[in-house]
Amino acid sequence: MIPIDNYIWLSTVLFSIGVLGVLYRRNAIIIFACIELMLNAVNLLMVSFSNTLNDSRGQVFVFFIMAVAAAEVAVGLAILVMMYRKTKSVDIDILNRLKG
Amino acid sequence: MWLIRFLDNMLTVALIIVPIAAAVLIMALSRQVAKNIALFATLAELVISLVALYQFNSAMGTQYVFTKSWISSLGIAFSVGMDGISLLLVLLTTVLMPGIILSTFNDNSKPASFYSLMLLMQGALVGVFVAQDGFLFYLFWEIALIPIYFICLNWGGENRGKITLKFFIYTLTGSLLMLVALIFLYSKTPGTHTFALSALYEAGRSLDLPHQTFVFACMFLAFAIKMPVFPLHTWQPDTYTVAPVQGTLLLSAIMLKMGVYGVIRWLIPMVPLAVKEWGMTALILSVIGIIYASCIAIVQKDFKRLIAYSSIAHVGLISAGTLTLTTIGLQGAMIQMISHGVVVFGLFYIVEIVFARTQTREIGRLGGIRNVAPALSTSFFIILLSSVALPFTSGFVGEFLLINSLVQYQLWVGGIAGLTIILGAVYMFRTFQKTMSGETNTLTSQITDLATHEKLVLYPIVLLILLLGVFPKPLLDISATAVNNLLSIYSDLSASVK
Amino acid sequence: MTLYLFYFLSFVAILSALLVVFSKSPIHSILYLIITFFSIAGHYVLQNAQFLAAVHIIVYAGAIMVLFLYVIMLLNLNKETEPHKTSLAKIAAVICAGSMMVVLVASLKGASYLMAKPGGDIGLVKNLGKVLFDEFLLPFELSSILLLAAMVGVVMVGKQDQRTQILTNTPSTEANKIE
Amino acid sequence: MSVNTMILFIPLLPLLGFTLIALTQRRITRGTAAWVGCTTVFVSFIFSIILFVKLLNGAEPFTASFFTWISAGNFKSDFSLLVDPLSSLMLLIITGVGFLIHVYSVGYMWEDEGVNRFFSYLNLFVFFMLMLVMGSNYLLMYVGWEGVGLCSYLLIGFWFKNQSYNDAANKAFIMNRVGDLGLILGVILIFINFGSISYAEVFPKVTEGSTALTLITILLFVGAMGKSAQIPLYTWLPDAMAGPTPVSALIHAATMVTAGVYMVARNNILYSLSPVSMELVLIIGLATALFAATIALAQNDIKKVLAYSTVSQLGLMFVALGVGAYASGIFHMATHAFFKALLFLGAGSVIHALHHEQDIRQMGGLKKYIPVTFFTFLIGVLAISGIPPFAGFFSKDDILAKAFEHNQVAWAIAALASLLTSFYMFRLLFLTFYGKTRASEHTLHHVHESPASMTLPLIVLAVLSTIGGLMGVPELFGGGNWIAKFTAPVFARSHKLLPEHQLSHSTEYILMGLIITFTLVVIGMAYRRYISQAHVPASEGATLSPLHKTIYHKYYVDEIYNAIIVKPLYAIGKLFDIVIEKSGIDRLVNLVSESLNDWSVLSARLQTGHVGFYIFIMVIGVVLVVAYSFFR
Amino acid sequence: MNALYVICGIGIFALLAEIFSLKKWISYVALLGLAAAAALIIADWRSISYYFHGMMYFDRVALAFSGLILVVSFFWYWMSSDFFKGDEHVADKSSLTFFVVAGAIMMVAFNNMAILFLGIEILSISLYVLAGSNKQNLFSTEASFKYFLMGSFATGFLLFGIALVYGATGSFNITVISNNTTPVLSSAAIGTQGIPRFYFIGMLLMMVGLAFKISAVPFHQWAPDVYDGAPTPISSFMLTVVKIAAFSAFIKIFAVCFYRYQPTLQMLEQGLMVLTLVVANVAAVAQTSVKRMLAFSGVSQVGYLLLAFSSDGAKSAGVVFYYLAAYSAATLLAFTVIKIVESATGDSSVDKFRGLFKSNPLVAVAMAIALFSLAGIPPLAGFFGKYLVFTLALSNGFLVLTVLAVITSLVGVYYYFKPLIAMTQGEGKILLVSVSDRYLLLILIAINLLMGIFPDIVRVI
Repeated sequence: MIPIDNYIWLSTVLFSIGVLGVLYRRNAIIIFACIELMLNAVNLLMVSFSNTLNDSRGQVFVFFIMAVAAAEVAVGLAILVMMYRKTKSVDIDILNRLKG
Repeated sequence: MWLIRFLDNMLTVALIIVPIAAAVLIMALSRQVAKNIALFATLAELVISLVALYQFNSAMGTQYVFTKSWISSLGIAFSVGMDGISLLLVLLTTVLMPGIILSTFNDNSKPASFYSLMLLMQGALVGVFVAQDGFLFYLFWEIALIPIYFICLNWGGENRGKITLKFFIYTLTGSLLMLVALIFLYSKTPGTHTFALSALYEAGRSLDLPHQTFVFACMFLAFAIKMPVFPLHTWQPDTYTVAPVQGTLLLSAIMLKMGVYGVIRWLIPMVPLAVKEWGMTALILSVIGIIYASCIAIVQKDFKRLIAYSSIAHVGLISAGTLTLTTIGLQGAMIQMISHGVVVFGLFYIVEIVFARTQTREIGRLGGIRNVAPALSTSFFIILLSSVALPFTSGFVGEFLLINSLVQYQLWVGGIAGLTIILGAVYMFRTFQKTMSGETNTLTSQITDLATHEKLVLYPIVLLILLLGVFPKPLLDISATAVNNLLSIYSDLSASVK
Repeated sequence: MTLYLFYFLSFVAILSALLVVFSKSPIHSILYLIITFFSIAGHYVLQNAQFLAAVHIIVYAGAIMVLFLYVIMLLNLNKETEPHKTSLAKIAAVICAGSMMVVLVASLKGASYLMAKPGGDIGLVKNLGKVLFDEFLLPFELSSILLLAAMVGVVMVGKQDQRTQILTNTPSTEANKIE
Repeated sequence: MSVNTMILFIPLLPLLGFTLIALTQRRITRGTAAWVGCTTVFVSFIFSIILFVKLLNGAEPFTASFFTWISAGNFKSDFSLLVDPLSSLMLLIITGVGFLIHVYSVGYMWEDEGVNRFFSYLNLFVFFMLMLVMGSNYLLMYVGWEGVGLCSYLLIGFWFKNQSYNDAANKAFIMNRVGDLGLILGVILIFINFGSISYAEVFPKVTEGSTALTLITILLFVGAMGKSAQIPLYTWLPDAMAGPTPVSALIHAATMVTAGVYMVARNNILYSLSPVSMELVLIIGLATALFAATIALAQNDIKKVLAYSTVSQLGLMFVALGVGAYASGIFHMATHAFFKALLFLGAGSVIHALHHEQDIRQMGGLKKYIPVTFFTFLIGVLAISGIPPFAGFFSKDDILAKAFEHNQVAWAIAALASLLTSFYMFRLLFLTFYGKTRASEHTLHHVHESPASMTLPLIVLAVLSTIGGLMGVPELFGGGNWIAKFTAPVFARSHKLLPEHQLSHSTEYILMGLIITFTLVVIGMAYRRYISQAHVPASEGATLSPLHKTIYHKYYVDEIYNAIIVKPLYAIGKLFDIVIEKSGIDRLVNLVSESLNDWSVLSARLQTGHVGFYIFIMVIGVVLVVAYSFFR
Repeated sequence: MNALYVICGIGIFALLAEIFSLKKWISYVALLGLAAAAALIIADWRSISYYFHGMMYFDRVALAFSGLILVVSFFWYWMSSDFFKGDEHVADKSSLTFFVVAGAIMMVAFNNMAILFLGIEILSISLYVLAGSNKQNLFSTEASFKYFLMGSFATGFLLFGIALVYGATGSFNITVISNNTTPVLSSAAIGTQGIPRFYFIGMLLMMVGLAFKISAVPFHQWAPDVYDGAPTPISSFMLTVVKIAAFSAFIKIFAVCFYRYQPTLQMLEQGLMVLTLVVANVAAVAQTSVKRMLAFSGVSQVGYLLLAFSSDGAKSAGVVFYYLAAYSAATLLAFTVIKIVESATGDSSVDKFRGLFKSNPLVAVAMAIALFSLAGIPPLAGFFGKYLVFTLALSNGFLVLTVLAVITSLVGVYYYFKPLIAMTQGEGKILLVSVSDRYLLLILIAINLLMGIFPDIVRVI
């Protein structure tokens, strides 16, 4: 049996890597991908808690997260495409007209 | 009989409602009738207040009480009533308001909203003076700020946006701190929290010194800004100068009395320990203000600014006298408030009359008006005499009592405050000389003497000044009981210390 | 044995996750992400969540990642010339994310008291279905609203309006201006 | 008519006169105004006489209360009037001399367009002066005190088109106000220490060692300094000559300026109990008497000479008060009222005749043109110089004798001052009426004697100046010193307190002889200089000896005051206005809003628009929030 | 609960309307539906109950907040009829709007983390799209993009928190969560008393996620940009409805679910509050666009709400409710005016308000009342909101914080008055105000006044 601590750490590390990616990159698509990575870290955590607690609700929750992730990605990519149409770029730092 | 008693109790409410109702009415009507309705409303208000005066029993405390629970969940009631102090200030308001409205009668440019705001202002001012509930007091205090702000903002002079904003924020700073203090007291009221005046008194008195000091600091700041007391006065000359004349009249003649009234009603009886502890500081600030403002007035070149500074000096004296916590000081403050209201009203109005005819307020450019407008200059002179506290004018009674109380407090404080007698004469007489005496010049030779509506405003003022100077006693009697009631806490306090 | 497997999968997951962040080409990033997903699916299996593992593969690797790739292809972004942050920003990013990780890890210790309860069939479709369609019926229904909203949104955003030709005229100059 | 009504009407009538004239001044003729003005004062005069006679017949002082004026807490001030011997005397002087001057003004001011206004002011002045002396408490006295100051202001600046007249008026008012402040503080201290401000209640309470008595009396005396033009507050009085001459006669010679004397006399008991103040009064009086007399020596304006002479004589009165000879002070005040009014009116007549020429260098030899004026003026000069048997001789001699009793040095200084007085008065007389005339042909052509309305008062006053001394003929000459006896009730307590010397008759004779001799010598000197040698004062701009120059410029006191008080006041005002107000407090207040704007720009800059940056901040926030779990 | 059905139903109706070409009817049905939903809430007032195995719980607080959301939505929909009118996406926009409202109600009435999460996501995803719905405008796109990017990033934290809490308590049901964890966590008690530390971390991460939603500093930076860039009606929607939902969710999580830890979290909340008050108010001063200024002001209001909440936890619900109601009323009024000005002049910079008092008195008065209310000047609604907050804070002894809030509200006056001053100066051109807008203005003015003069009518909880 794998101790739950291991999974907590693993998902924390994965989550942090996701955050790192969001901070590190300028490419909006990769940033989305990193956010997906963060969500997956959460999923992993949820599943491992679910397993440890022997409670299937955690896994059910993961379904919802997946649904949401899918919806989010769809909308997000649509927005991204819309933005790309206008700026011909997916660089997040290009859009900084709203400021001050 | 029953009806009369009911109406009696409703008097105070009527005093608040009538102008507000008229204000709403005016908004709905055309601009032509607006000023007439406004005048009518203020006159009606005057009649009501005179009825109140007539039926007032000066031996009793608060009368014409009307209390109705308003926001029960917060312990807020619509509770109003008048004791002598309130009545005097209400009278001041109701007497001066028709004059203010009248002063616009040659001017057809003011829309209905102007009169509406004026009347709202009157309602709020009366409300401040009659409120018997802490929250209600605060509410009216703030509401009074809004119309005057708009009056100044809409019809003011050059650079009005910035100056009025400064004025607004300045006063709001004070009043918000006051709100904090009031809420603080509210949270200390015994039992179910309430804003009732007596409960707040009780709560305030039961606090220990540090907490009382906090309350004192917050509230005094609010009142000091309103009055204004040195060094919180810098909004005032600018605002007075930039405001339209009616705004200046409202501000100087009535509104700054709110500050003094606040000190008398909401500070002195509320936190006696702190007043004893810190009153000295506040008093000395006020006295500094007297000298300071007088000195500045001496070198002012702008007629209106000069009067504004003189007003600071006078109010400094009032505030200092109030803080001596003596009957004489408080009585002096009361009568001086009335007198100052009337006098400063007259002075500012004369400034406006001169300004309207010459388009300048620069003292150096005027002169010789006595030659062409004797009624104007004579009125000015008599009002000026009251301003410099010549006996048998209203200014003397108050100033004498105030200086008296200050001398009782500390001889040297009284002496310094007394310098106002000299300095006041210096700048006022200099002003009279520069503007009224001498030969006429191109600017002033065309001045016409007072028009009818101006006479209707100024002559009663002059009459009032003389009347109050010779027969001040009825007025002093009105507030005597109330003042003694307020100060009784201090005699109790010193008794308990012994 | 499972522990070793765990370590292996973890290693793969972390490595490929790092590669997602650091690889130059977007395509590579996405592909590394798919590897990460697979290794996570492996973890699911280790955790007795077999059905979820399958769904995970289908949804993430099968749908979402394809969508990503599709967009990359569509926008023709498969270049390695994408602008990078200044190295200062990068260092700051690493420090920031690193400190977050440290703080989180440091504060998350102490979970080991959670003793695994006997069982192990919770990951089966049957058990999941019972929970999902009983206790979680409302969220399940509401997630349809979510998907509906997403659908409407995507259609609305994605649709090229007739009128949209365009106040902010030629996009390329616009982009230059923004630069 | 009851006594109370009469008492009320004495001040009320002039007030009514004022109100009547002031309200209708544009509509009534000058004749009506003059008539109203004179009548009201005259009726008051009649009433005053009636009351005086009653008092003379041994009636108790009358007190008439009308209503409570001010009451606040334990402070109470009634509107109540008092007629006792002291005020009764004052009433006679005020209404009597006042009436004469009213009559005189009819002639003097007839041509002036503001004559109605003039009469209204005069009536108002009489009202306030009456309030001053009749008030039965300090506050009413203060009312009159301030009121006469106001009227003085109005009348000095009567010709308001001339700004230098207005300056003089302002100066008079403000300088008076300095004194008034002292007075009011004194009054307040009296209230604080004795619990009342009514004479009747205060005086009995005053005892040896009453607290703050010295302070009170000094403060009161400060008031007197202002009103009675004593050093250091005397400089307004010469300037006050800007007003029409009747005003100078009434206000600045006969009545108002003696208010200080009246006040000190009224409060004699307070002063008697505080030796320090007495000394102060004496010293100030002496200094003023001598100082003003020296200045008068070199003045060339006929009214200025008289003004300084007034200051000097007032100093002499204070000398009397300072040595405790209150009755003598009052006596001199009365005689002074007669002869100084006479002199001023005479001067007015001269000025009138010469079409408002006031410079004695432009006069001379006028006695043949205006004989009545000359003759009455001569009487005035003789009276003021203390030539027996004119009024001034008795009163002045009384004071000198009392001063000698007290302190020989004081006597010497006072005597010197009075000798100087003789000199400059005769100088004035000689330069004006004797010798060759220096006026222009044109002026001379029009010179004429004044109308009867002017000469009549002159004659009456001349008579009074001649015989006025009889009311105080000392025992020495077999007189009963009636005035001292009449006022004795007022000063009774003081007399008991003060050490009673009695000069031997021989000493008194010697002193008297000495003074008379010296006076004659001085007159001789004046005669030699101005008649025999026909010396004429140097014209404007001529070089003068340093001493002469200093005196001519009045010791530069005005300039000194200007430099140490007026200019600094304005400088302080400017300092406050510019440095503290605008660049201090207001700047600070504005700085709050300005710095708010700066901060705002700064924090708005944090809103960079870069979403990467936002996330960055967010992550930092997360780190901090999570780190909080370690420190909670 | 019925209200939720109605709202979802209308959302779907709007979609179907496009297919069956009933577009004209959408707005009427929408207004009717919102009114009906509000009525249903009132009808449910006395029946407090759980729904669907404790997934939703409509207690008084939830009912009141849902009612508020519906009423505000009603007026909002009225106000933004122009936004929907004549647009080819009218059906999409309407349905998305209703999905937002549905999500908001879920956030208000949830009793399970799943509902909370789904509610947030339904709301957010719809808003991402709505924020970008003005496709011609690059600002709108930028707003949408920023909102989406940061929103989904924040969701990650929220979920991480939920996962940790789940791990510690074994449940998503907040009733269970709040009951399960008997011992109060102390700093030393890591794991030893049955409560692992990561439970606390979970709470903190949830707070991060929700702080993002309510836009508390330092998680606020999306807010001004998004409010500014999004189409004006959507901005006002986000400032009112979304804020109400987010804050009531915040209250529910931290005052109901984690109520035992409120004292330990208090400091943190106060830290957020201080930052929010200072940063947002100060930053607002420099704004020249009224819309953006109100965006910052919207952020700053969160500070006052946090002050109330951190002072007294669950008991603050009544105050928060009043505050949000007052704030929404004022904001709607202000945005109605902004919309009118914007449609006439193109943008909402302060200059565009010049001379409004002369040219359009009604509009100007409305704006003045809105600004006064926002600034907290009596007797308007906003004043009572602040008043109640201060009272609550003071009665719990937070003197210094109250004074700070007072000072920042003064800063508020400073910037709120800029448009006010502009309105009184110069000459403005006469704007066209439609009849419906006119009535809306009058009604909103009345509401602002009434709420101020008789605050008791709104103080239902």
